[in-house]
Amino acid sequence: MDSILTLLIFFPFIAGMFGFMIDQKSIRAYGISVAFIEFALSLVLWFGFDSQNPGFQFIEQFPLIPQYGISYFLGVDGISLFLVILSTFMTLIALIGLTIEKDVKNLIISILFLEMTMVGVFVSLDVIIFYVFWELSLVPMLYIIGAWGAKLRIYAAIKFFLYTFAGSLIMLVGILYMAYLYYQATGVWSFAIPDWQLLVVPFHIQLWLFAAFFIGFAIKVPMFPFHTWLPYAHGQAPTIGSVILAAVLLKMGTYGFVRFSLPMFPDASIYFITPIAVIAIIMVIYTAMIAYAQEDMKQVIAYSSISHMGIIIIGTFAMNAEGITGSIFLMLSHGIVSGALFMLVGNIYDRRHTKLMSEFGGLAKVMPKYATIFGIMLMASVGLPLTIGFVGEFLSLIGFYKVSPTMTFLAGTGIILGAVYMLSLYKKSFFGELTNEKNKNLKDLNKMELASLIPLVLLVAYLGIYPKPVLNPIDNSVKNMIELMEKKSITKEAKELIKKANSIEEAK
Amino acid sequence: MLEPISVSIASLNLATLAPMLILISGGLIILCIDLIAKNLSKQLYVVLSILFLLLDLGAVLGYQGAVRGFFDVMLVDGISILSQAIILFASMLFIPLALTSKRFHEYTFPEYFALFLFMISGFQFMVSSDNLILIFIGLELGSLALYTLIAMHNRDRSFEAAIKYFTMGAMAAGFFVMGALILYALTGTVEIAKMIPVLEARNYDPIVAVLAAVSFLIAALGFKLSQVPFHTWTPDVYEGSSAALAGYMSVVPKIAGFVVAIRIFEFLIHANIVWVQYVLYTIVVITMTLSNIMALVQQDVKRMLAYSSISHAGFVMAAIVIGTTQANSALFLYWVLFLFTNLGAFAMLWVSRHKSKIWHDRFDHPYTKFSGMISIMPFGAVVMGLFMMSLAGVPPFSLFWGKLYLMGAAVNAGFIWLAIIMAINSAISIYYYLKLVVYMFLHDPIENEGTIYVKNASTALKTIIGFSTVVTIFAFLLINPLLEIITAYVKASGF
Amino acid sequence: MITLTHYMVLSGILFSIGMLGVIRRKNLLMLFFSTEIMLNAVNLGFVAVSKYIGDLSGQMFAFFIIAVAASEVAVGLGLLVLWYKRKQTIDLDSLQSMKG
Amino acid sequence: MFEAIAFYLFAIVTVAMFLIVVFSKNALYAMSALAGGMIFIAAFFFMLDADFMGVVQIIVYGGAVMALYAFGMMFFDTTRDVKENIKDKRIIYTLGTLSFILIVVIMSAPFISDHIKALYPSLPGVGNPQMVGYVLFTKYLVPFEVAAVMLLVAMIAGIILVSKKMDQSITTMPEVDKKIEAEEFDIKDAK
Amino acid sequence: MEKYVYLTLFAPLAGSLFAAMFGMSKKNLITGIVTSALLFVSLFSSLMLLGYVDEEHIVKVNLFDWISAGNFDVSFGFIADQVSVIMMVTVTTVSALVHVYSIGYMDHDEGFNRFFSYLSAFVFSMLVLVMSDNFLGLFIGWEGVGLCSWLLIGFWYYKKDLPREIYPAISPSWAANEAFIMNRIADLGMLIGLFLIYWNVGSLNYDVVFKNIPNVDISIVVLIGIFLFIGAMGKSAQFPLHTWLADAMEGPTPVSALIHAATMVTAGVYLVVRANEVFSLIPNVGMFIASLGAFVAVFAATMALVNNDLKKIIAYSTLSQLGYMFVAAGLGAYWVALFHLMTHAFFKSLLFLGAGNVMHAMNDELNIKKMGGLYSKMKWTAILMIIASLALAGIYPFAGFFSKDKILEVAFSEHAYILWFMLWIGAGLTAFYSFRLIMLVFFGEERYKRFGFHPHEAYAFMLWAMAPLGVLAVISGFFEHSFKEYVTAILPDYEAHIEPHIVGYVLIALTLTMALSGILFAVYKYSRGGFSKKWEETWIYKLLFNQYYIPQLYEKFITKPYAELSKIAWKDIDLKIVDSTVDFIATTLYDAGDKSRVIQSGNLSKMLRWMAIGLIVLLIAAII
Repeated sequence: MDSILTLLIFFPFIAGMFGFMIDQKSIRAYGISVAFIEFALSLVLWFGFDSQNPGFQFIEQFPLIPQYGISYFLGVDGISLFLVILSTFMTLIALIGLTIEKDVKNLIISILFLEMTMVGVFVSLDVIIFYVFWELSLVPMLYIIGAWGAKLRIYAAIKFFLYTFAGSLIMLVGILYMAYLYYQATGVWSFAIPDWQLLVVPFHIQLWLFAAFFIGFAIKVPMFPFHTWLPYAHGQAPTIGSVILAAVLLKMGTYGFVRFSLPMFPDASIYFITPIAVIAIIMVIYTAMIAYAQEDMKQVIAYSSISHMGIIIIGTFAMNAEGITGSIFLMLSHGIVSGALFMLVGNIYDRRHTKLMSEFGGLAKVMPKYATIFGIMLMASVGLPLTIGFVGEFLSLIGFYKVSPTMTFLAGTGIILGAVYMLSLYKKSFFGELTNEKNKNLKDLNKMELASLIPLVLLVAYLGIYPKPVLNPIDNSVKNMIELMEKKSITKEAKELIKKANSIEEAK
Repeated sequence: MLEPISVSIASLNLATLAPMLILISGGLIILCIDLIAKNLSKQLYVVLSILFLLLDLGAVLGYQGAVRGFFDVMLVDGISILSQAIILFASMLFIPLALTSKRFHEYTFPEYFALFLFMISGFQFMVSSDNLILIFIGLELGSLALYTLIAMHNRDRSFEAAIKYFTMGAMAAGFFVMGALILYALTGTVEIAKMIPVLEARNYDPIVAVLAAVSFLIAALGFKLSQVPFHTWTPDVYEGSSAALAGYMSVVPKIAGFVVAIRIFEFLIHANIVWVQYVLYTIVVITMTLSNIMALVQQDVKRMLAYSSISHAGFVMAAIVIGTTQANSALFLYWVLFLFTNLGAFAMLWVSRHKSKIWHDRFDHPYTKFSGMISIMPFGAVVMGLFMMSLAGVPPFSLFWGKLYLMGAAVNAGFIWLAIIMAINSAISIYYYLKLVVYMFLHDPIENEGTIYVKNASTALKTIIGFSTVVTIFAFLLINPLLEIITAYVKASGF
Repeated sequence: MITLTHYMVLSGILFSIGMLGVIRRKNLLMLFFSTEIMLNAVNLGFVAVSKYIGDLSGQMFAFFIIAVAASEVAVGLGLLVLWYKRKQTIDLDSLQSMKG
Repeated sequence: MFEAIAFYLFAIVTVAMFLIVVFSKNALYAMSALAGGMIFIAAFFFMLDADFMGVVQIIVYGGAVMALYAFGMMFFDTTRDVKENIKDKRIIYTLGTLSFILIVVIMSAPFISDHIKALYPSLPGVGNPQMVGYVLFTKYLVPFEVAAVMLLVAMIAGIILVSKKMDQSITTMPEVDKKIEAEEFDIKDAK
Repeated sequence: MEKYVYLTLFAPLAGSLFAAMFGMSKKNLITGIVTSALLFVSLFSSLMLLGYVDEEHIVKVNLFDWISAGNFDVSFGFIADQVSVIMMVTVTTVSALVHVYSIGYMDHDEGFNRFFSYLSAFVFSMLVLVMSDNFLGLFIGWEGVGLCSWLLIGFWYYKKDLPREIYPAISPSWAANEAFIMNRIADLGMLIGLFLIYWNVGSLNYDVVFKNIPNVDISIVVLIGIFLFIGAMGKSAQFPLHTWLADAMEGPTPVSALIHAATMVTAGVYLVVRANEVFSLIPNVGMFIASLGAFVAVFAATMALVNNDLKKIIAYSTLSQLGYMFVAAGLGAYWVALFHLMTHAFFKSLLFLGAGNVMHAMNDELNIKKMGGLYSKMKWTAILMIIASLALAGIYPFAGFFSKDKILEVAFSEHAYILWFMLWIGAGLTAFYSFRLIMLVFFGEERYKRFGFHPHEAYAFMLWAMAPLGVLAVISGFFEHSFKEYVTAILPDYEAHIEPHIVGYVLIALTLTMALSGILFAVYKYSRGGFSKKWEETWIYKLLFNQYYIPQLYEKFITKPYAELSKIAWKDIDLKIVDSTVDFIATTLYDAGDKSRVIQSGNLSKMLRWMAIGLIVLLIAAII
């Protein structure tokens, strides 16, 4: 058990290496088995996790470059635990739903590599190790988008890579400076996140560092106006690429905010609440509008992802347990829901080789199961209560309401606009008369597709109704983090805001 | 009247000369063998060269004791040992690249190997002295041999490359000696260490002359280190010479140049002559950026790598601007890592080299050549991709650690903006590395014959590439021991 | 009274003449002449400094510069001959096959 | 007084010679002027009590180097006027003038100061060649040897570059490849 | 008693899931029967609860924790107190009957199973809405009914968008989306209300909230009231969010009966009643609610006057009646509102079911101008509809009389004479359009023959399913007193004080007269062939017929601009500005690379020149 995190990270990698020995025919079964074992491992992690303990667990640490304070340092807390499980789960699901035939071996091996990097990002407690996985995750994704994508795939892949890479390099400078500050303060080199979280950084430096980290994370999230790579990436990527991109890779950015920006630079985070909230609101409204204007189903969902990420950002910067817990939960739910939606679009694309809504209409008639599942996911996406989407969205908004009612209201329009574009998508594709001849003989979902989607449906319902087992550990860790933030914040405004954000106004 | 000369052998510290002597005698032995028996196989010479290099390396690494030797002309301090080790390592990796499966003109000359050994000894002299005379001679020895080696590839383009390199080298030599002259006029000595007290005593007055001397030296060394605007030879020369030699050139002469640059500029920077820092800062920034954006538009991989190596040189030059111990350590760390990756990348090109140009009427290695390599030759594509990623600084491959440490050094010394510019440049640079990756992985193959990429391969070449690959991947294990050694040496030599 | 400055200025003048030649000449052979001028100018400077401060290092430097110049001539002419054999010209503008 | 006259005279002549080198259209003139200029520089050396250097300058430069150039010139057949297509004259002369002014300004800086002390002073009563020999074979023995190697390298380089072997590239000669392949084949057969 | 709570709540859910299992297979009668049976179970249990619940016996159950994060903690808690029991009974009664009715109505529909699944799911959601013991639970139900309403309005999703008289194009799926989105707009308001409550009270449980709300700053309470009411406006289709209700008539008629008449649309009223502790603190907001209600009461009634669509007329009438309820609730007479809610549920669903019968008979034709004289063919339907219309018009002794009259009294006693007057006018209009409909459908010339219809009476069991509603429409008014006693246990007691007594009687008389004259006018006019064609040319007719042009306005000023703006945002801003900026940076770099190739001209002379330039620049820098 002690080395379970290492196992979690490197099992898919090693399995991927062995994958080269397996022939094209059986590689899919192999991939699914590996992903399943990995998922089982992550469940073992969950069962071994003490949800009452808000700190890091399953810690593994040994020095890698002691000269410079870099060590191999892993651990999970409530915040990262479920993101790890999400990664392994979505990989498994995506592999089950995989329908690509061309060069499938390379694809599956890339996916397994990607899984390594995703898990790695979430369990690293050393910033450099984090950064390594963070960057490394781009490579398999580049390959996946570029090799199996649509017409503009190369442009999309390069754009994705360059954009995120550029952002994270700026972040690297921030990381190095933070390490230097730590060294100055303590005389010891360290890149360990828990160490850094204890360091009190002077306010004006916080601002700069926050900005440096912000660029890295904002591009990954992606926040307006750094979001334009995403529609291309999603639009061109194969289904499995979109699923993993939306479900997990985007979460790295928001995870970064929670893991780095908030606890390390509490004052700066608070100082920047307003601009960031404004950006988030723009993300919510603006991309929701763009989503409405789309002609391609996948693009709708791609833009909707950005819109939802806006809510996550809002929740993260609520500075209270409600908002942050909510935003982390929303990361999970968005992962599942958008992943499912992308898979659904993939299913129809496999049948018709087009994603244009104008090509469809009345699909509910010929593909009732498909329409049902799509409908469920749609409702989860617009945040209907008792689906997974509601819990996080509600908590995020309620959390941020304490910070700014007006901005919460504006961000809340997302629930309206979300309904607008999603319903119009649904209407255009599933409702109406079945006019297109090509659609008249479409087959409904087959067993493999159902096998990949039904678990998601069940999760959507289960976690929507009973989110407690997930919320609880998250909440514990978040509360712990907020306490830390309050303790180490230096400006008066920040201290007050954290205090205020976390207290119910006493009824007079 | 003159005293009779009486010097004790012990005081000469002959050991300081031993490494170079080994190589010079090695070169002579090769020449002699050729005189005795003609038409011996190149394998013999390759192996002999490796043996001499090994001996040399042993001598270098085994060196202990007094730092100076031979009337204080020789200076074997930490950075000298480090750089010699890098030079020798690179040479040992390079020379087996002669063992191609195809026949190339230059390797039919035993003199090629002799010249090669002489050249290395030249670079070794260059780094193990602080006497401008010896530095100059070492530099010229190395350069003259190098010009010849380039020309021996025996193609029109290699002649053109050699002539260009030579001509500019001659001008740079003029600059170097002019700089030396001014320094000599100012201080009355040609030894860097002895200049310092004189200059300090004069309070660096007349500053114009000091700065002018530095300008000449920057121009001369900038030529060697291919800093903008003295870099113009680099792409042409790399293009004209064989891929193997180009890879070698991107590593070895530059590390020698860096050592000289450290010796010359560092004391000025430490003496708070901010002008030097500013000027170098500017040059570094321009070099990184300009070469990066020019690399973007290249059509040929080798030429792209040439620009990339200019950019890397600019990157490393930043270490000299920063001037802290950490920065200087980072310089060597970076260069060690760069050595393996870059040589690996050039070796990959070398492996895929055809005798005639079948892809493009000018280039041997246009991007299109690598289209769809992943489906034809997956392993090769992965390895090449790995080198590209490493050069771009994608973690955890080798150069990332170099960049990390160097940028860390910049940040720690307060050069935040420099670090940011370095970061942005890394971001720009990823594009052209990625371009090759994109061609290899994402484009459809033009031909289906896998062997086209390994036309020139042999076990030796594959071994070298394999070795580079392993080092590139597992660099993170190497960093700490390397850093310990490098920092110790750099500290010991007072930089 | 002729001072060091006189010699240095002369050396400088000669050096800049050499440099002008280098950037002006298109004939490679004559370009090489110009590099010789640069080196000679420096030689003059070294010897002058050596005289005025009474130190021999300068003369030594000049001596080695001459050696270097001689070697360079050998290599340079070798390259030039090679080029001439191929192209029947030693005009610098013939060296333009690589650019960009 | 004499010194001054000699200096200015030689200076003017040298500059004139070198200007001819730079501007002459005829390679022969240029070379002759170069040789002349070098001789005058040797004259400066003598004036500066560097007898050894003066001799070396005349022998090596005026003799060896010029001879090499002369041979080269015969090879290239440059007795005719050289046609040079000089574009951007304005840039060139601007650069030339600028560098001239700059270098002269810099060179007129006061170099000499009290802080300089000669490390290898020329002792009174010892002749310059003697002194040079003394320094050369103690302090500068290593550079001297390296210079020897360098000359060796230059020699090898010169020999190789102009040798017949360079006239054709073995790299691009298929017949050589075939021959080698055939030989290898024979060896295999023999086995 | 808890088991009854569970039974009431989960029996419909079980039915829904059961039907869902057959959702994609062919029509199976068993789904209809099972779901109906389960609803009767639910009805039975709620009746048990009705008998059980009194001041001492309020049933509370707590299922399990739902969301807890930070200080926020909400669980699935359900409460059966007087108010919710009344609602439960109303809901289960109507829905049980509608279920039975639907077995007949949906007889030939291929989505039979699916329909019952949705319908039962709706009942479940509605029950969650009324039974929850906290605001978030209410919100679950709130959204749940919205979802089911979406599913049911869009039940015939495969119909394509058809140009209708008024809209550019409309279809069930369009209407469904409109309903959902309109409701979402209101839901946002509601959410904000919840946030306000949470951050000022610290909980969303009714107990805690109502206990602490008097301590909260009054300005905050005003905000809470406003935002909660915004939520209510959406669900109850109050102006300006009313357009969806008429369009929702695209759904199957039983759905209209259940959702868009009896239950869901009254949720807004229920919310105001439920949160009476909040609203009674802020009479100003109450006044606003009442005014809006009165406005809608008349506004909707006027639109009903001229409409020719059978169902839309009833829909507008529903709207109008909701307005009445809000008047009562806004003026603090919560029990009156609830009472009208209940009686309205009975007669309005009856009216709709009757309309359903007519539609069946007329092959889904809705235009009442194409009907007439159906009485002879469908006597029972006609009788039931007339009963319902009388109740709607508020004629003694039908249910509507008691509840509606009470509302007018309330308005008068609160000295809101303008409101009273509006409501009084509204009563007349109601009576008129109700009987206009009756006259045009059942009496007069048999115009349907011209259009080739062959009307027939509905299945007997459908009529039997309607019968209890008919009975209730007649008699439920007489329970006024016991009803009042029952609910005022927890709702504030309200007694209209109109002094002297005689004025009260005069008012009743006035109202009755108004209603009767409306009826009589309608009967008189339409027995003689109705209004002349000229009337249809007048601007007022056009205004009313076009629903005050509000849908067009929405289309023109909201929907279209939004679509345009979205296109602009995408094509012009995102692609041309944001994305292009990124690409511009990239291409600039690339072009810079291309331009700087000049440096690398390959000409040795130029290369040397560059070196010289470099040196000169350095030297200049040195001198400076």
